[in-house]
Amino acid sequence: MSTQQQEPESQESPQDPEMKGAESPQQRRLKEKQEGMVDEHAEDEAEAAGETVHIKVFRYDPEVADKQEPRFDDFHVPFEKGMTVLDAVMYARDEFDSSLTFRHSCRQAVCGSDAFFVNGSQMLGCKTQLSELEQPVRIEPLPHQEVVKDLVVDMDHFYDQMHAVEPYFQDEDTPAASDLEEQRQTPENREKIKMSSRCIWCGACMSSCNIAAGDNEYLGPAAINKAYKFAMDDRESEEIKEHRLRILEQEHGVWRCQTQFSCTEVCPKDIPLTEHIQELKREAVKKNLKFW
Amino acid sequence: MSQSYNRGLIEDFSRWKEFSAGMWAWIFHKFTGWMLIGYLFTHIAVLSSAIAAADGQTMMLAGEEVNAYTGTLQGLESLFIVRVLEVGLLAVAVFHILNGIRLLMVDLGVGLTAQDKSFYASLVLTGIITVASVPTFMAGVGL
Amino acid sequence: MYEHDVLVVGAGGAGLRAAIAAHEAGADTAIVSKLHPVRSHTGAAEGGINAALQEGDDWELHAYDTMKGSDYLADAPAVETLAQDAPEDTMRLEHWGMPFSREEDGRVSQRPFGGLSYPRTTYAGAETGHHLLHTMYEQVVKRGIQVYDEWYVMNLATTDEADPNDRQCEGIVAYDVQTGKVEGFKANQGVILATGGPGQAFDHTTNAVSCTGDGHAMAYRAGAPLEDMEFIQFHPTSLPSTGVLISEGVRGEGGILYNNDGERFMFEYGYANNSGELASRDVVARAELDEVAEGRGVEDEYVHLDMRHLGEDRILDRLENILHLAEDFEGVDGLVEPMPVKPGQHYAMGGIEVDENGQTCIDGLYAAGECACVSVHGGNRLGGNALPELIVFGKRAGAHAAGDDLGEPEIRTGYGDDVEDDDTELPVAPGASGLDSADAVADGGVAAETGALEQAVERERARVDRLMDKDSGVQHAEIRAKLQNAMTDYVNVFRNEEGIEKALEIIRECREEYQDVYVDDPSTTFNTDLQQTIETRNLIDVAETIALGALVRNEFRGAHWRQENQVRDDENWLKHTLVSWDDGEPSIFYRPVILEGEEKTYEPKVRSY
Amino acid sequence: MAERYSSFTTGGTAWFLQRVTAAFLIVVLAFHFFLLHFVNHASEITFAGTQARMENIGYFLTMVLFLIAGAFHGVNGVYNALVNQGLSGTPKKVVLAVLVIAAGLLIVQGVWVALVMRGMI
Repeated sequence: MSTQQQEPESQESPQDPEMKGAESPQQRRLKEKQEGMVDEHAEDEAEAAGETVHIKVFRYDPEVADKQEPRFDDFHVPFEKGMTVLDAVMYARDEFDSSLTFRHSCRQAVCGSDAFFVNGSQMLGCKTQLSELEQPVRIEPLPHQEVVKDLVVDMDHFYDQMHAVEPYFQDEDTPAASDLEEQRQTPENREKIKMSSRCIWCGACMSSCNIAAGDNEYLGPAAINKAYKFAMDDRESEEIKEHRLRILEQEHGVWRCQTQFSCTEVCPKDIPLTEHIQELKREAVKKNLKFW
Repeated sequence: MSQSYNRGLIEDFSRWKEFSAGMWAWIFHKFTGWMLIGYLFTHIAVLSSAIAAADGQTMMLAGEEVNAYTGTLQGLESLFIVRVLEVGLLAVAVFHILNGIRLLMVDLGVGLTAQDKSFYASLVLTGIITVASVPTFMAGVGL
Repeated sequence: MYEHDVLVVGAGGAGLRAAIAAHEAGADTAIVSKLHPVRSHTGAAEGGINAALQEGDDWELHAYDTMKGSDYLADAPAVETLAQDAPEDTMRLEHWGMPFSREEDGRVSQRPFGGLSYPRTTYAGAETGHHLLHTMYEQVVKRGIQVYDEWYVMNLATTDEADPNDRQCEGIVAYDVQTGKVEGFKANQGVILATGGPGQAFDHTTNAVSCTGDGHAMAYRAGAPLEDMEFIQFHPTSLPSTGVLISEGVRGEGGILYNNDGERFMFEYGYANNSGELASRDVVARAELDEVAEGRGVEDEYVHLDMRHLGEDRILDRLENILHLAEDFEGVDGLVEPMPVKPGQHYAMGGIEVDENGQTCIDGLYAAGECACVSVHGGNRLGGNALPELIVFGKRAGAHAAGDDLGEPEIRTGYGDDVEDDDTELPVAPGASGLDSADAVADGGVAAETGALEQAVERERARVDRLMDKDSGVQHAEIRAKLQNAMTDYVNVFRNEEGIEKALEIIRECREEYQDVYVDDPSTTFNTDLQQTIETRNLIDVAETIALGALVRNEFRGAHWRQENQVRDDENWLKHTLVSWDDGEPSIFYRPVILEGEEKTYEPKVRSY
Repeated sequence: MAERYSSFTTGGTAWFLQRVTAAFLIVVLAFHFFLLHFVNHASEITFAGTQARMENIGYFLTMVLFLIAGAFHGVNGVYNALVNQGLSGTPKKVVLAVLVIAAGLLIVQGVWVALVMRGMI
């Protein structure tokens, strides 16, 4: 792939008052608060600090002539304390190139939209501090998924795998109102599924998995973890648990996991994915041994 | 979707610098596994000289007439390169065993949080055992 | 052209619940959302779901608490419906597998929450919204309901009778973000808007980047009035740089707020001598801003929230999540230093005017969730009341749209004989700029009587073409930032006439600048530049209604504070503010609050805790 | 989704056997190495010595089991490695067949050699 370098873009903070609206939200907010009292204070400070972060962002667009051949663009973004990778790409988009494309929404690590490949590792842009990264910060779309444009990858396969494990309670759809007595669940059982239920479907694990990269049919860590959540939930019956294990013990199910731990390492929600997969392997073996 | 860009599998291997412990362990385990199964086939092939030996076939080794089996094995063993390969085989097997023990622990859900440390431990132990075995393996080979 | 019986726009809590209900009522249902469902902002909700589940608790107490919390601006029939339906709907979530936190005996846990007379907030850790969203998405997958994800709904296809009450919604026009094609979606029975909050109208918000009030703006332009838009809840503890929410739990556990001089200002300056940091959200938010205005803010922007004295063990045990948030989003270690916090826009109590069945005054157009105003929150939403609203009214809207009989609503919608007109003098004429309702880029009106959908599709295609063809002018980011700043500067926690008028003038400027907006990215593949440009237009419309409501309501009620009249004025203001688009010339009118419940009338009392 | 169910295999059994053989191989391989490099040096191995060891029925059976376990463990490992790389369809079936035949031949040859060593053939 080509890594054609572009001239670094201007990193000057806009001084023109009309451009005020286009500064980074953070910088702008700081500045606003100075207004009326010490108007120049913030600007002085920002300039005195004078730090910028150098980011290299993967660019690709199948339709735009000079982006058809993938390349990296360089941006120099003014640094603020607490700035994240997502803040930096948002700044680059709002200030330098509005065609810079990436998914993002909640900015607080629950929507799972902005998993990127940053300096060689899968992470959420919104919860990764720039100060912890080596510069220049290389930001790429998730590996092992096709790139739609810039940092946007095709998530369809990931969703297909998530859906493949029948990720829902199998009980009656809608019990009558009178039957809505709550199902009991011990706090211990709830604790057991707690970590698995934190998945935000960001796809970082699947992207980091060597096996999922090679074997397209492998369910992948996220989907298996989703199945774990249901299989371990005592509210579902034994028969349903067996049904779930049958889905998981196919050739491209849990057995494909080679315990490389890369999923566990990149998971932004700290879900012990490998541990869950291993536990399901043992459950499946135990179930099969029963018939011997 | 109109079009998209598939970066292919090649990126997987061009990123080796970014691999973590578990990934290296997997690669080494697979690599050593391939070598061991390869060796197993060779080993049986060499031992098959026993069939010839039982038939009474003989060969010349260091000016003496010996049976085919003894001759083949001792002949090979007298080669320096075979001894070196044997040390390599030992290293490969020891790593495969130690990492295999590590993987069995992982399968049993034991010490998952120390999986990277146990990989490094396997590497170090393999090194120590291999070095310690060199004198035994090299004993009596004609240089 | 796609065709379904019921179309749900938005796939957060309300949208998913509506889709499930419509599907169960037998309608061919589809969800159209600009995000994949699990990305919706419902997932960020932390607190819980209020529902009177236990012996000793009663839906009537829940209704009473909610009316009181709303500062008597909620409609009793809506509030009573919420309180009555919440237990059953919460239990249904439990049956769908939602991982609620549990008691030792295996029952669902409930905890006390601000403004509640009984511990009735069910929760799932500090991630209730996440679990609610995922549990309902699972049910959508189970039922095989069609989801068009990453389709951005641009406009509604509505007939254009003179009176909005006679209009009919025929469908929607959506833009496939991945391919850039604009397509019509015909809805045989109804369109349900569940597009969430308008938080991005403000510069500093806890809301997601996608909370751009698209549903508000589309319904508004189609003729459905927006109700009580001036009531915006500001959360006192959000991180200054990102707006990420720091849960009330920190103060609940004993966290202390300090100003730059190290003073515990809630007591030091008498903002709340009894409850201190635990006073209600609006009180604390106002106190923080007062401190900053008095020059006692840290870096003249924020105050400090300190929890170090709680000790590492307790923090790790109960507030571990907060440590991660402060570290990840602000680079601050809450164990060794205080965390910076300031008020941030959090929730919009108002929204599209609907009745208890979720229906707007336009036939076939429904709204549910934060984008709708039934109204159950009135002047101030109680913590833990947003999630039950999603499931209760999401379900009702879905069922009603699919043809279920839910009975005659008591709440009236649209302009009618029960409303009172407003005669406030406005500083600038609000509404469409360069009035030409056929002008696709400017302000789209509604379509002709027949073939509304086809016409709407053509109009939106022309709008996209025009935005894409233009290659110089203003970019949306500039306009959006200007708008957000104006709202945060002048329509924030503290409001006065002069400021709001200033805001209206700036909004007017934004509208005019928007005439010159262009999209720089020429691609039809995943063109977020184009999408955000269209969203910005919606934000302008929504911001304007917020400012208009804030301008006319000259009293202090719930979250709305006015310098000129700092008391609750029940004499004149026990009424909802409604703003309707009227083909580009907004008009403001009022409808009385319904305080009469099924069996009792909720008499306004002083709101004190 | 449905097509997934049709591809049920004994993945679990193979996985389990891979672990069982692994545990067995660890012990026997260590013994084998020790015996033939430290107790008896490889360079001093003679046909007579081998025959003598093979006379012991326990040793003989252990070695046969060792061979079978090793062949299974190795061939199954190779097959898994290929499936992990995305081997599927007809090539997968062919590879599986080839590997099974190879392993079969290896075991047959090995057992034959062992029987010869034991002097039974």
